[in-house]
Amino acid sequence: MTDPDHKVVLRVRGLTKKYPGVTALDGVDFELRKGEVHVLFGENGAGKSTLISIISGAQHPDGGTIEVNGRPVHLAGVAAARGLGISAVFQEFSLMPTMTVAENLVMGAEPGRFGLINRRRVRRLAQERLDEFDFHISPDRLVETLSRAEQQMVEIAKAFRPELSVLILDEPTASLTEEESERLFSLVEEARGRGIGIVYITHRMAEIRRLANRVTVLRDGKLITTVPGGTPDDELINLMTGRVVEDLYPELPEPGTRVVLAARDLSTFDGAVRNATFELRAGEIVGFAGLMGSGKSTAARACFGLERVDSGTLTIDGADLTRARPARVMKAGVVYLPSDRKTEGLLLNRPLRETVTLPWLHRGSISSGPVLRPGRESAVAGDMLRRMKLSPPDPERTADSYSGGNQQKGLLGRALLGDCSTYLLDEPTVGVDVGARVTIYDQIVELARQGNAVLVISSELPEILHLCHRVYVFAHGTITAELRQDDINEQTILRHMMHWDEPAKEIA
Amino acid sequence: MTLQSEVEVTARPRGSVISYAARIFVRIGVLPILVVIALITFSLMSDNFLTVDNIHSALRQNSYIIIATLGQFVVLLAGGFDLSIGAITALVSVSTAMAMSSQTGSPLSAVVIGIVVGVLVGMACGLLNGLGVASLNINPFIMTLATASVFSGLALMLTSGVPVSGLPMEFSDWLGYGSVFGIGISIWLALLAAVVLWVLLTLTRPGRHIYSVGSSPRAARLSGVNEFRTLILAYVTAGALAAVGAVLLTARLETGEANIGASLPLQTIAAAVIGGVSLRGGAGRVLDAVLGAVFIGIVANGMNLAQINSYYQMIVTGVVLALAVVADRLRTRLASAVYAGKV
Amino acid sequence: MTLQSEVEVTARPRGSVISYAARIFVRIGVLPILVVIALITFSLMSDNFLTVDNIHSALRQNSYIIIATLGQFVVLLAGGFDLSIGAITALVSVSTAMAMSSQTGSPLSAVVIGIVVGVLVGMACGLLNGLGVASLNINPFIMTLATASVFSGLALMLTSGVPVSGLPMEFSDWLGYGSVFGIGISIWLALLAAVVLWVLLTLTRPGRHIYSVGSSPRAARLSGVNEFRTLILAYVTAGALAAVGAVLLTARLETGEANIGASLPLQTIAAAVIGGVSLRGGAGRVLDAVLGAVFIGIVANGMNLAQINSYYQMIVTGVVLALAVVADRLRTRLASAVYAGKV
Amino acid sequence: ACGSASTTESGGDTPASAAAGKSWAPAKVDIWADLAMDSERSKGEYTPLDKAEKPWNICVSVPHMKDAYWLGLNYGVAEQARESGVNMTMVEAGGYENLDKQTQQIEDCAQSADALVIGAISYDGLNKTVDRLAAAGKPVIDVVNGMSSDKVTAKSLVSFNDLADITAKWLIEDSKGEAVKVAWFPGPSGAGWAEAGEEGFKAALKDSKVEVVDTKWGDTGKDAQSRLIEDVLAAHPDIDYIIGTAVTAEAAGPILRDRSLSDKIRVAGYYFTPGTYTGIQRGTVQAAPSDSTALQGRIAIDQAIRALEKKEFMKHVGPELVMVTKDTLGDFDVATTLAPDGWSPTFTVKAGS
Ligand SMILES: Nc1ncnc2c1ncn2[C@@H]1O[C@H](COP(=O)(O)OP(=O)(O)OP(=O)(O)O)[C@@H](O)[C@H]1O
Ligand SMILES: Nc1ncnc2c1ncn2[C@@H]1O[C@H](COP(=O)(O)OP(=O)(O)OP(=O)(O)O)[C@@H](O)[C@H]1O
Ligand SMILES: [Mg+2]
Ligand SMILES: [Mg+2]
Repeated sequence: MTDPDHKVVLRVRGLTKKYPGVTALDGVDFELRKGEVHVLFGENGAGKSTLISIISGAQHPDGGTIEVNGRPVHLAGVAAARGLGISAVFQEFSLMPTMTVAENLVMGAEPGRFGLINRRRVRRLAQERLDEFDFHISPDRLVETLSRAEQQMVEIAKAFRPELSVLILDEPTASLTEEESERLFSLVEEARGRGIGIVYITHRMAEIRRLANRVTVLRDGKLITTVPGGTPDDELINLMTGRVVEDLYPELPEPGTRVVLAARDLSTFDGAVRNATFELRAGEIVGFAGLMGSGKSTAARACFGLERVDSGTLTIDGADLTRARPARVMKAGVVYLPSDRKTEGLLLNRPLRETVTLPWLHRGSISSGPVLRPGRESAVAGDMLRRMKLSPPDPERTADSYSGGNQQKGLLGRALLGDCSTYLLDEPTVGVDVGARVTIYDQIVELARQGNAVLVISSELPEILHLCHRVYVFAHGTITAELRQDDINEQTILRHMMHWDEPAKEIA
Repeated sequence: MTLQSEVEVTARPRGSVISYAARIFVRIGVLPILVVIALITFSLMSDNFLTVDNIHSALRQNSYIIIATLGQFVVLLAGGFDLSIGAITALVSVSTAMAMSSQTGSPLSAVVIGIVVGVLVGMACGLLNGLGVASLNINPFIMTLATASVFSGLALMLTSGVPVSGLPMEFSDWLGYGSVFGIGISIWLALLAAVVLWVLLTLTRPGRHIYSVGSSPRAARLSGVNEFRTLILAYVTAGALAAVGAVLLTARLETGEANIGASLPLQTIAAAVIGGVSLRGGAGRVLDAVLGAVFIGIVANGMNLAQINSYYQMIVTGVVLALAVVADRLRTRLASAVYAGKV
Repeated sequence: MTLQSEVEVTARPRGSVISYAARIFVRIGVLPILVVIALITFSLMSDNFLTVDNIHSALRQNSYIIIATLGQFVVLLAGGFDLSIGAITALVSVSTAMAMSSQTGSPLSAVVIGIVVGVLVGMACGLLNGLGVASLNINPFIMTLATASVFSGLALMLTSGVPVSGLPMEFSDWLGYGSVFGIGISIWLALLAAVVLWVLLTLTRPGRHIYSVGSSPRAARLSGVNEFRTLILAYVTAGALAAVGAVLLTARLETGEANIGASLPLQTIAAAVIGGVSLRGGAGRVLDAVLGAVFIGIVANGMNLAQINSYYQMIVTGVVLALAVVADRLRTRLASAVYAGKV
Repeated sequence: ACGSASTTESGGDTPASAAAGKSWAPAKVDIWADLAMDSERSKGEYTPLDKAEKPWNICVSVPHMKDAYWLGLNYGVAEQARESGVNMTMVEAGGYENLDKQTQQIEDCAQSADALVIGAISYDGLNKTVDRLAAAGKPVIDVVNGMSSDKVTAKSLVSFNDLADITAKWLIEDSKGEAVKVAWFPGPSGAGWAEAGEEGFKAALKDSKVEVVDTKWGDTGKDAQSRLIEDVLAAHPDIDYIIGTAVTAEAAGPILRDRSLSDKIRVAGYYFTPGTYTGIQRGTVQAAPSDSTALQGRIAIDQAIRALEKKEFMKHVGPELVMVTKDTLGDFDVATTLAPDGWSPTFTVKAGS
């Protein structure tokens, strides 16, 4: 507070938080100035989310102090923090699934007098908020019908409240594509311009380059250092992991040619995918790119028997598996990694081991007949956890006690355990730190090298660009392009994503 | 983007009578249709069924159940359960009657005092439930099961199981059997309760908070909703509504009874669920809960009038309950077909 | 890493008797402690309580409740509810008795046939529940409430409300009152049921599937778990267990009764929840469910022996129920305190 | 008139005053030759022992204590225990659906009791329990509801069959042999006493001109009975009689008054409660037979003491049924049947207190 230009809005000292078996935060000091974007950087499980959940009043620390505008405060809950102008986008969303988008946007601060809600104003406010983000979604839709990315947008829109002094964003772009991210960045910059202090958590180096004024690095719950925003990537990664990371993306092997999975004119019942024709080949990595809601996930889910198929056919190794149940598709050697780990992946209240081994229980390595072999099971799960570098690598902890990125690593590791021949990976690296990504990309490429068919559905363009032999681009539920080799570049993909041949925006 | 509007475009050409019917069905839900089916079936089975008198009397009989269902509904919305709603009914009935019959003043004042005491007792019971759930964090199923045992015990202790009589005639004549514009007062009261509840739930901030806490307690908390206060509100409202129902029932029976309401907890939950209320909280409409209660009441009344053997009645009730839910599932399916433009 | 050991290091210096006790408490859970408290309290209140005879008879009385609780437990684990468990008990009791008393052959064959019929009926009831929940996708609360009504109706229809007597003496002498190594056969059976269930749930694939479906049905489906088959398994197991309990009860009563088991649904759920089973599915241990049932049984037995006024008994039961859950909350709190190194 | 608050209404005869002392003896009773209900019956009188030799422990088990009927029994057994100087404990199972609970309670109770008085939930369902008690040498007195076991030491009861029978006879007489229509509400289906009532009622009406147009089973909660009555009135607006449980008779009052049918439809219960008592006083109930519930309890306690002391006792007695109507109300001693005003249930009696 000596330097008026660097007025500190938020300062924490000696923050400590312990969970059973884990010290999530260990005496962390942190300060946030007015009008800066302060990035929190660290490996999965470093304690970033824990830190911001304490600052935003969602959790209580076991030790340490919090000051807002120089005054020590006790944050009894989110409402108290909000009263001080602190607002957060949480990594795990805070949306009410059975309520509309509009209601979610205003919840906790509904407009109206004497306890009565002015419903027209709620809708108008919500619409304004959505327009500000250029986000095309009806305020009357129920949140439970939104895709994860759409929910993320709603979550972001919700956090941008009018009277803000501290804005916290925990991996806000994890499920977003370039388009929406870009929009978010300009809003963040605008907010910074207005003197709002912003805590920003991300694993994407490009975003740090783009936004950060300062970067604070955490490791194992401890503060490592705070460095200026211009610090080179290598150095940041070195600070974070304690080692040097070379190339992020490995060399791709030669693609194979044998068709393993083929979809012809596939249309889903809800119309999210229409007349999609695509195929996956052994030894090849295929990418699905597309904007939010373009149907890229739905297409893969339809292959795995998770969506009602209206017309078209799906064959796997020549066998017709249109409308087969997931169990049947799995028997054919296909495995699917869902994009929404919370609702479709994890057995949250069970030990992570059970999530990991669930699809593979019938394997001889885990059971004999219907009888499980607990020792073997633990060993299999533990090996995987160590291979995927989960922290802590204890398969007996419940799944919900892992950090977001570690959960993702666990699920991905589970998919890789299967010895399958076809891998459908929907947003495989959401929330995974840079260091761990290298391992994951290596493993994906290794899968292809061994002759498996791999599908990578990703909102992250670099993944599509560097990891795929062939790319299908989705727009409005249809495939607008199939690109290979040299055609796979940013401009081409973006052009097909936007589907410039069609007046897309006008419908809204 | 905006697939929704796009869908409408594709869907419109298929318009036909069937698709029109399907849309209506999807819009209004399955209950009105079930109610109509029940009305037709039973009027075929018994001449006395579809008479103004009988329908009126069936509604009047069920008005206290409707009101109790509204109470259950609020708690279900908030993601809870109220298994004590029957015991609250008994305890309120007993305390209203005792308060009333101990008054020596004018009948009017006795009636007013009795009602006030009853509603206060109901709210106190609700408060206890709410405190257990919201501040001690006890699972609502267990908490209300526990308080149900306590409240029943209290009601029995207060009366030793002997009905409390000696209520002013006016109480029963007016609240139990009185009419305004030819319609029973208890029906008006049920209507009033439904309207007030609708206003609370859809137009006020605390009401929306009830939905949000039921939908996702965590998300509500992270949105700055005061979970504690909201849960207390829900349970106290339920207690108050149960109390109003209990007062009406007491007026009808002309005695305070510790021995009533045993079937209410499950019956009200069933009514609410048939009305499409989610047991997972956060979803449901007042009107549907009311219709659910009315439907169950009509089926019971109709079977009695059609002189169906009481063993069969049990079987039929079970089957109807299950079918009503299946019908609602069908509606959901149809709904997605309609939205997908397939109908 | 290995943060675990780090915690131990920070915690160890504070080691003391209290912290040691707290750790034990956290480890073994609240129920064993509650059971001990109950044992001590009641043995102070009545000389007859803490005798081998009484404890044995209390266990024997409650063995069918323990077995039914195990059934409820399986369904709860799978994310369901079984409100029909009492009606299944009644229907099985009636059909076992009818099958048995209609046999003219040797008592042994009559008994065997009766038991087989009873268990088959129980499984059929469970199958119906499972089909409704798994294939018609009816909410388990409503489905089993509906079938409860149906099964009760059937049981009454079969008997016209008159108990079925004329069972072979051997049936009752053996299953109802017989002993092996001085311990009642029904206790052995409860033990056997618990062990078999434990093996099923923790050591076999279908058992693991039950946990997974209860924890997250969508995640389970995505992992290739056959949700349909798993739910059917859970409900049929519950039906079979309820049937075993019903057979024991019938042997004890020496008649088939249509009028039993009404309090079982809520009682078994309460027992399971006290035992720490989650009503949201996917979490709970066999031993805890058994202890929950035993605890409730001991409290009832103790209050009877201590000659507590039955109205007070209702109140006490309610309070104990709530306290047991609160105690478990405390344990969770203490657990995090212990791990945070504060105790 | 037993509601704690009803004194304002019922005025005159408060039964409490008559309750004291041993004014009940000798009581007019029916005596059966043996335990069977259809054995030979004779009339007689019952006089209890003066004092027990020892403060025996007697346990009384009843289906529930949720209504005034069983409260009447409670009154009878408690008073008799006090007068005879024995210890009494009462347990209640909480309802007719809890047979299993009753067997548990009896077993718990039997550990300290010398003799048991059982108001059974089920006719057959307690036989095994009784066998075991008999084997342990503990006298078992069957009170009110009846059990089929031949091991019971003695019975103090009348049959609900008989109660329904004399109610039906009253009905035939009251209708003067004309063809009348009656709606009949026996009670909860499956409950032994209600099934017995059904049997007795239908049998007695067999050759009469009375037509039972509707039989409605249902729980004896007043709310449940009210609904049944209203539904029956909707289906059969032309009935002449409503006959059923005491609760039915109580519930009919306000409903008939509301529909101005009080003068057209006559009401009777087939057993007796404070509500029917007030109803008869007010004229909203025309008749209800008393089984002298309190006396049954008194006799049961006395039988238990006699059995324990190896004195002579009647194996099977029951108070003579009394049809109570407006005309006979004056002669009727309500203390034989109901607990007095303000009586609170007594779950334990200590000898000498
Ligand atoms: N509810 C919980 N129970 C137990 N442990 C927890 C819980 N929440 C977090 N942890 C632990 O605290 C540590 C820090 O987690 P946190 O979520 O803050 O990590 P993060 O830095 O946000 O990681 P990510 O990048 O993966 O989101 C992790 O080791 C995690 O396992
Ligand atoms: N239950 C539902 N009700 C209505 N619309 C739905 C539902 N589920 C999905 N959708 C819509 O279907 C469209 C396709 O979704 P999908 O998840 O396939 O898109 P995506 O390209 O993977 O986008 P994202 O980046 O959001 O994952 C989206 O617009 C989504 O909102
Ligand atoms: Mg995080
Ligand atoms: Mg997607």
